[in-house]
Amino acid sequence: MSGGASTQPRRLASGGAIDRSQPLEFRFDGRTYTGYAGDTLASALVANGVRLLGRSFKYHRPRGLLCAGPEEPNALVELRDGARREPNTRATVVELFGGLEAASQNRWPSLAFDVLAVNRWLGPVFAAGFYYKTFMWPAAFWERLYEPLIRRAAGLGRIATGPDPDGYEKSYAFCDLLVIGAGPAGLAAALTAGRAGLRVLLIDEDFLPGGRLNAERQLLDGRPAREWAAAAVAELGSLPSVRLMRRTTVVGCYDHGVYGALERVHDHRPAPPPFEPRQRLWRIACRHCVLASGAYERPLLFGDNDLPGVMLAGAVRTYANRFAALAGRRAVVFADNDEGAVTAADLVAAGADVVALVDPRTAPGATGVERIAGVVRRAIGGQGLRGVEILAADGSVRRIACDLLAMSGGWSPALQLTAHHGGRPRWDDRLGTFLPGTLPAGMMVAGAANGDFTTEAALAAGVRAALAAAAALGHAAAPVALPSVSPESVGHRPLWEVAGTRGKCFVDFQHDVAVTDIELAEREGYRAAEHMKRYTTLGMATDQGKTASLNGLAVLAARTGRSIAATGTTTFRPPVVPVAIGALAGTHRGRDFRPLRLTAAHAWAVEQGAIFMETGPWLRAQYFPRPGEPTWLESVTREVNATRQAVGVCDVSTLGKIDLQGPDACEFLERLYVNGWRTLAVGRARYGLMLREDGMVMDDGTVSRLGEHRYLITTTTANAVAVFQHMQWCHQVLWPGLDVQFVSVSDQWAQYSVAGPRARELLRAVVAAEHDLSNEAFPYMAAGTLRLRDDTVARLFRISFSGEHAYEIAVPARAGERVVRMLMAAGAPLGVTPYGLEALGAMRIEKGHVAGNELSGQTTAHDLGFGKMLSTKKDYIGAVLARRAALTDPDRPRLVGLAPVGRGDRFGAGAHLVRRGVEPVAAADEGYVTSAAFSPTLGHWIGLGLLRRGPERHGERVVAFDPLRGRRTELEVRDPVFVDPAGERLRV
Amino acid sequence: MRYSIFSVLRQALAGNRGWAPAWREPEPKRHYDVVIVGGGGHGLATAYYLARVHGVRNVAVLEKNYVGSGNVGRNTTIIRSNYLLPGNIPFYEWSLKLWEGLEQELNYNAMVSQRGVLNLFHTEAQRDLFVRRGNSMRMHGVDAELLDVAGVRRIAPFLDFDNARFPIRGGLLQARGGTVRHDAVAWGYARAADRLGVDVIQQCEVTGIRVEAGAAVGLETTRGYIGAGRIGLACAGNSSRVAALAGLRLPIESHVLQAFVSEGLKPVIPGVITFGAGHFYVSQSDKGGLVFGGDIDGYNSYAQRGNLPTVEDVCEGGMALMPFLGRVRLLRSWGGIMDMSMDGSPIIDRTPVGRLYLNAGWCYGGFKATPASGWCFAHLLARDEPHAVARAYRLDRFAEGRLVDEKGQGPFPNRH
Amino acid sequence: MRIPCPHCGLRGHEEFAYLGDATLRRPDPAAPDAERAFAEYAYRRDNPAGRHRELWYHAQGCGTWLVVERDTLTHEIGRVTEAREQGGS
Amino acid sequence: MSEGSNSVLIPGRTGRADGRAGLLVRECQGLALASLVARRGRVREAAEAARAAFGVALPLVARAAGNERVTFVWAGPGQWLVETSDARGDIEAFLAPALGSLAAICDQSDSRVVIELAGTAVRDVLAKGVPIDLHPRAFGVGDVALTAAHHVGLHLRQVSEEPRYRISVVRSYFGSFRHWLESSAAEFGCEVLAPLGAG
Ligand SMILES: Cc1cc2nc3c(=O)[nH]c(=O)nc-3n(C[C@H](O)[C@H](O)[C@H](O)COP(=O)(O)OP(=O)(O)OC[C@H]3O[C@@H](n4cnc5c(N)ncnc54)[C@H](O)[C@@H]3O)c2cc1C
Ligand SMILES: NC(=O)c1ccc[n+]([C@@H]2O[C@H](COP(=O)([O-])OP(=O)(O)OC[C@H]3O[C@@H](n4cnc5c(N)ncnc54)[C@H](O)[C@@H]3O)[C@@H](O)[C@H]2O)c1
Ligand SMILES: Cc1cc2nc3c(=O)[nH]c(=O)nc-3n(C[C@H](O)[C@H](O)[C@H](O)COP(=O)(O)O)c2cc1C
Ligand SMILES: [Zn+2]
Repeated sequence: MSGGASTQPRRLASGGAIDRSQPLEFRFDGRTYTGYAGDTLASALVANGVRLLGRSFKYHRPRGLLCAGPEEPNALVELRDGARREPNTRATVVELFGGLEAASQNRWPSLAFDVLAVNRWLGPVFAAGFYYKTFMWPAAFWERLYEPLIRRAAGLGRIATGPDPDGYEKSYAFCDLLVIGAGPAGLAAALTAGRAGLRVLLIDEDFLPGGRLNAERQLLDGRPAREWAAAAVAELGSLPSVRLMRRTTVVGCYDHGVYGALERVHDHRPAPPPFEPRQRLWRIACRHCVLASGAYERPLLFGDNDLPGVMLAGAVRTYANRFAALAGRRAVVFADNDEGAVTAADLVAAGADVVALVDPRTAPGATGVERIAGVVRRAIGGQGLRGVEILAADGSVRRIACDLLAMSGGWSPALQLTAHHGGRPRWDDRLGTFLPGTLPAGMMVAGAANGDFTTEAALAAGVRAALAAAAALGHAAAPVALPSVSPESVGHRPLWEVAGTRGKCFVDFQHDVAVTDIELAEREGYRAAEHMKRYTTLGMATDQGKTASLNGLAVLAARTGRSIAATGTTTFRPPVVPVAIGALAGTHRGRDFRPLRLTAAHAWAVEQGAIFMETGPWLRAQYFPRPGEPTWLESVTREVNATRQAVGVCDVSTLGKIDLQGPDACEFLERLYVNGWRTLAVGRARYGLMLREDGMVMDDGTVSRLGEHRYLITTTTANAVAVFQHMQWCHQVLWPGLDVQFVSVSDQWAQYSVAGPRARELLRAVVAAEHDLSNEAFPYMAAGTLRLRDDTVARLFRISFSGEHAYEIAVPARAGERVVRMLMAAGAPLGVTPYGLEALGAMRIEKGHVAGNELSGQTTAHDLGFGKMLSTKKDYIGAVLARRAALTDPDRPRLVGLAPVGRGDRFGAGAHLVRRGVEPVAAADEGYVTSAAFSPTLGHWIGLGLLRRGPERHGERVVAFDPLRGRRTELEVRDPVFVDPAGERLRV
Repeated sequence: MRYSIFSVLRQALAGNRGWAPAWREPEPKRHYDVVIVGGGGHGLATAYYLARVHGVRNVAVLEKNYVGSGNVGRNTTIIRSNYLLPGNIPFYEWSLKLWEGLEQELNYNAMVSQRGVLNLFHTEAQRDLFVRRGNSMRMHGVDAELLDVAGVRRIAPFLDFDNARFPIRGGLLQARGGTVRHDAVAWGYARAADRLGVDVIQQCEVTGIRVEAGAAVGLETTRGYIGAGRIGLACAGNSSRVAALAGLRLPIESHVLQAFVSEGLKPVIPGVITFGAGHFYVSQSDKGGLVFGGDIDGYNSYAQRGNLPTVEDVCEGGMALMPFLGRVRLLRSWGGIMDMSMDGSPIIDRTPVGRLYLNAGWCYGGFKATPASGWCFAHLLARDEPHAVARAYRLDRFAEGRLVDEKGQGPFPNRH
Repeated sequence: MRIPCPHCGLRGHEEFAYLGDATLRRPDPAAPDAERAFAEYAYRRDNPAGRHRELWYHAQGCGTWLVVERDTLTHEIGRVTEAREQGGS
Repeated sequence: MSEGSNSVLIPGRTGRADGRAGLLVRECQGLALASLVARRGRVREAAEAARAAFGVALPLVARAAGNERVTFVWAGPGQWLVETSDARGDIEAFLAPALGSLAAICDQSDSRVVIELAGTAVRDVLAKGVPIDLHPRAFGVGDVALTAAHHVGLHLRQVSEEPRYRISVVRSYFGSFRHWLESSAAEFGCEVLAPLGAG
């Protein structure tokens, strides 16, 4: 039943926060191992005695575990497989589950034998920035040879092969106090605030809250620290206003108390259960925040300090105490601080043979292991540590065989979140590290993250911070009674570098940045901390230099002669740990990327076999193919012909519609539009044109006067939202004195264009009998309210985009589908046809109406032939700037109609216009085709275009030059109105 | 020392001890013929071309922070000349030509990598616009290709063709577009300019512009007063602040744009791809990180950092376009402050203050412009007349209405 | 960012649309130098590094145009008022 | 959205099938809606006029106020969405006598879909898209918010303590909103109940 010592040779017989009753099988590089629930992948590998876990980025050096937490630079694996493959996953944060599959990466053919390991012998060539100095000759070789080679060698893991099968989602959370980190400081803060009734959100990235309390053999109130943590967690669970989130990392601190956090909801399972996401992104808005994120331990810098088997002391303790896994049997401890003794004692307690405790400080204490005043000068081994070379203070050199070196260079607060607003960490000489500097508003820092390196101080700081937050929120709160803590000793004198090392001395393990690289950067003038980072890439790997940055800065400072304080840190940026892009996208992917707007009659259009197209958020029917129509052209031709010869129905519900009321409504229109409104009578509609203040055309549409002080404005589909916002701006910002009220009614009304010579007949059949639709009673540009035969209230507008005798009929949206069916049924004897956007587009081009392609934001009213509409009797938005000479220059490209000289020729929008017989180069460019369509009415292609001095050139022939489509077509320039220029059809 | 494979090998054998600083750290002189404010790509390139092309060597570049600390060191490295308007194409094409010979010219490998820029379109209206643009490019002698869906699939089979909210209908490809290693551009120009005698002065912030009788004569700086025959401002993102020192008010707002890089990955993405229906574009660096970005955050800011909704918006675009990105992790995000000009196009011109010249308003597109911007600004500073390919970038175009508005968005900087 | 809408309370800035400088006043179209004044109005900006009065529209909320005092260096927000209280152009 | 019925939600269970559904959804049918926008400077008069005519004053902050006849839901400064099942087919005419001179009235009965949400997981479901703090300390019965979820604008209010929320969503976006709602509720189970007020 149990995995047993034979399969987990390095598992301790007892202890640890693992569940020995739940053995879990997993695979690494194809081999099967066993671990326990409560393990991480890393701890399970430690327990199984696996030391070699990966290869470094540049030199492909063998690497093992350095850490036990998220700061791990070495042990990156590809987790899972196929579409679920996650490259660059830190083994230290993967919670073990049965069936887990992991593989090492960036090696070929195998982890143990990696061909590119030859790079290590080329080390001096591959020094920092070498690629900036070479690969330049011959020039053509860069893209063909050098770069592909570099790209092949670079990169770490391999991306997944197919769309991510798992789901992600996002959620919002709100609280009075956000506590980040559930170590002693965070737990104390949460208890204090929670008991006071504050809404507390306590977040920890680990699956087991407690922070270092889980990793140390400390006693709190005489009990193992882990038990105190468990009790605190249990109490927090009972407080109604407290919420504890595990497996969640706060990754970014944004403005005004907004924090981003990533919850790994089901990463500890092979796959998420049905209906549940793999991960969830939390967007947290809090009033105060206590950052209690702890600290990262620093490696020491000596030769070949990257060998598998060289580990951080704190990690060694974590593996031993929390996971009951022994990282080595014969250990040397090397530390410049008092944690060395703690580590040695823990290792002894775990049954390891601790052969030496090396400490450059001269004050040896009694720990039962040999203490050497001195330094480890070099680690020795091939694919793993076999021994160390020690330089004692007395100058003697010793080699000691060992399979584990536990090192500690002191601790650096995990202060990233304090710096996301640009606050610079400040150097603390006493602690020999950077501490949080100017904090984001509302944030406090407690515990090791603030340099409180003892549990006692961390607990007290947590309480203090929570009390301060409560006070700021006006809540009464009492300090919680804190446990007594067994003696702690945190003496430290930073060593920074071991002098006289041999072998490569790594600072940034993952990016293979060694002390020599920093020296080179300094030598070449890349002396600013940021230059050094960029030139050497120190701190730019997936771990973002959590263990490397300060060591690098110390080395740089030593070489430049500046202090570390003056050298300063590089900039901290979100996220604190890398975050899956899927989580940041949440459910916004695939068809759910953005919401969809559907018109009321969508289901009807689907039934009619419509082909739909995206127009902004809408789906609109493009055309309605019928059997026997091989391409869209046949369908569209049929739709146009049927409309022009009988009657067609088109869903135009997507137009923006704005109900405008109030005593000053007319005045408001006067100021919004270029043309005048004072003469518009009740029951009439008029075309209107709006400019932006810079004089360019913004939008067009119709305005119908429904009552004395009531108008209905329509906008183009594309600009509906923008025009409404513009009107709000005009009203609230420019002219708050106007007594006008307007609301969007775009969704209230479904609207259908009924167009064609038989349109009136069709309407007659659906409109209640009492309404007179004769030309006299309801002429062109009339607008009115009426009832349909089934009593539906409707609005009827006699307006036309197609150029036909046409109406737009608007009915309440819920009646839309019913009414369109009614129209189709009533129109059947008349030959009614539904038509889509394509036919609509063809007809509007035939009629010379401008639309989206012409309203490009780059055109003026003059350009589009609307010059005469510009009122000179009033002020309106855009009036003044539209008058600028450059905007009214007759030499500008202006609207024309275009027809191919060879009637069978085709041309398309986007073709440029040049004179006949001239070379089609930029200097000859005179404009372009804005829109083109096959005209079923004329039987050939037609288009609209903007042509320099166009209106003066009717009758001239030009060439539409379209090299992208490989076309060159001779066109005749003409009036833009192809069909019914006199507008007779409109008025019958 | 000249950089080459031989010097690299020679130095490797000598323990890399013989390398010299890439540029000097001179003390500022009392007076220069030309002082450039801003040690970004444009400022350094300007100094270099002043020295190299115009023989003006008594030049200083003043940088308030370290060289390359501005946008040149934080952009998404895309170069291209696929513009729409005749005011833009010749300029950006000239830039691309200069990129194509840059490494040999500077003796610095900036990794100019022409792996193509593909702009996807999703509607017919977008296609029409791209066709108009591509044809315009071709008429300027610039390469452009219209791809149908199959053509896009050939280049980027991993895009979402089958389940997209906004299906891909094709793309405009500029094969000569690509990426360049951002930092190397700043460093390469700094080193090359330095070798021609230009003083690159870091940690030197300009705090005042001394104007006498309507003309600028020198600069107050954190390292003392520096006299100048002519002054060129090239302080992207901060142009308004620096120009205000001479009493100028510019047609510019400062906005933040974020960029993102993923963890290092084995190569997957061939060139640059932009999503036409969301705010997302991406390329993969030689180091393996996916470098991507999207829209600006959209409000005035000098804070060099962005906010979470934009991060989400960009990643949503990424996932919509490339659903295999789900498990790729975002490693780092950062922001840069850009001069968003009122028509989305730059300014290279004289100013109303004598002997004070302006290079500004690059929005999110000035990296690709670096060589040509330096070339044209140097020309203007040396000859006091605009260079032919930068003719459209005049300061008075706004008042006159000769705007260079590629997107037709009007004077709303956050919409460009 | 979270913007305190006087009507809706603290809301994420993504609910708002931004329109920049709130101190601009639409010039008199009848003034003799109207074209120059309008060009200034449309195109030139103080663009300060520090305190900025700016217009935000609560598009996804109450539909109010707000004048927000915000520091462009720190993003710190001060007073928020309704634009209509400024009394117009 | 089948012909003949205007039901936009089809009763039944989606998502997780075991146990009680965490989210209960029902459409509110038979309501007439109108937007009411006070004329310039007439907000208080309009509020009083509403009290005189309907027995409920117009709420001047983000709240809803109503009785059996009519509910006024704040919809921005000087604006309300009026909900009633008493309008006899013409809500503009229903409101005009009391308010016509003080406010612009505009029928919106078809512009939105109104639904009610309840169930043990309702807050967790809404938190996945609604950026509003719905904790009882922050948002209670009668409180109103105008906001957006998943890029779809919505008008939300709490109608009872359990809690129950009423949400109106622009009709053309409702399909997307429903899809978002159902997938957000899937982990808890989502039960669409028979519409309220149908008939
Ligand atoms: C996130 C992001 C992505 C981008 N992506 C692209 C892209 O893909 N392609 C593209 O073409 N463009 C891109 N850009 C735009 C491009 O980076 C910039 O337009 C361009 O770099 C600006 O020119 P520069 O290099 O001279 O600017 P900078 O590098 O910003 O140089 C200006 C310098 O002036 C200095 N300065 C400012 N004030 C003073 C003072 N008072 N005294 C002294 N010095 C001062 C600054 O410190 C700075 O170093 C992007 C920009 C950003 C922010
Ligand atoms: N002897 C020393 O020099 C020394 C140095 C440092 C720490 N310590 C010990 O460490 C402890 C410090 O207590 P503490 O509470 O400050 O820290 P801690 O390390 O005990 O706890 C920090 C917790 O924060 C979590 N965390 C970190 N970043 C996070 C993020 N972004 N999002 C979510 N969770 C995050 C971690 O998972 C961890 O559980 C004490 O027990 C102290 O003795 C000792
Ligand atoms: C093209 C490009 C690629 C980058 N790649 C990385 C990277 O691999 N790792 C990393 O940590 N940062 C990377 N960065 C980001 C920089 O570390 C840094 O954030 C950016 O230059 C902005 O500077 P700042 O964060 O110091 O303000 C990259 C930046 C750019 C422009
Ligand atoms: Zn609001």
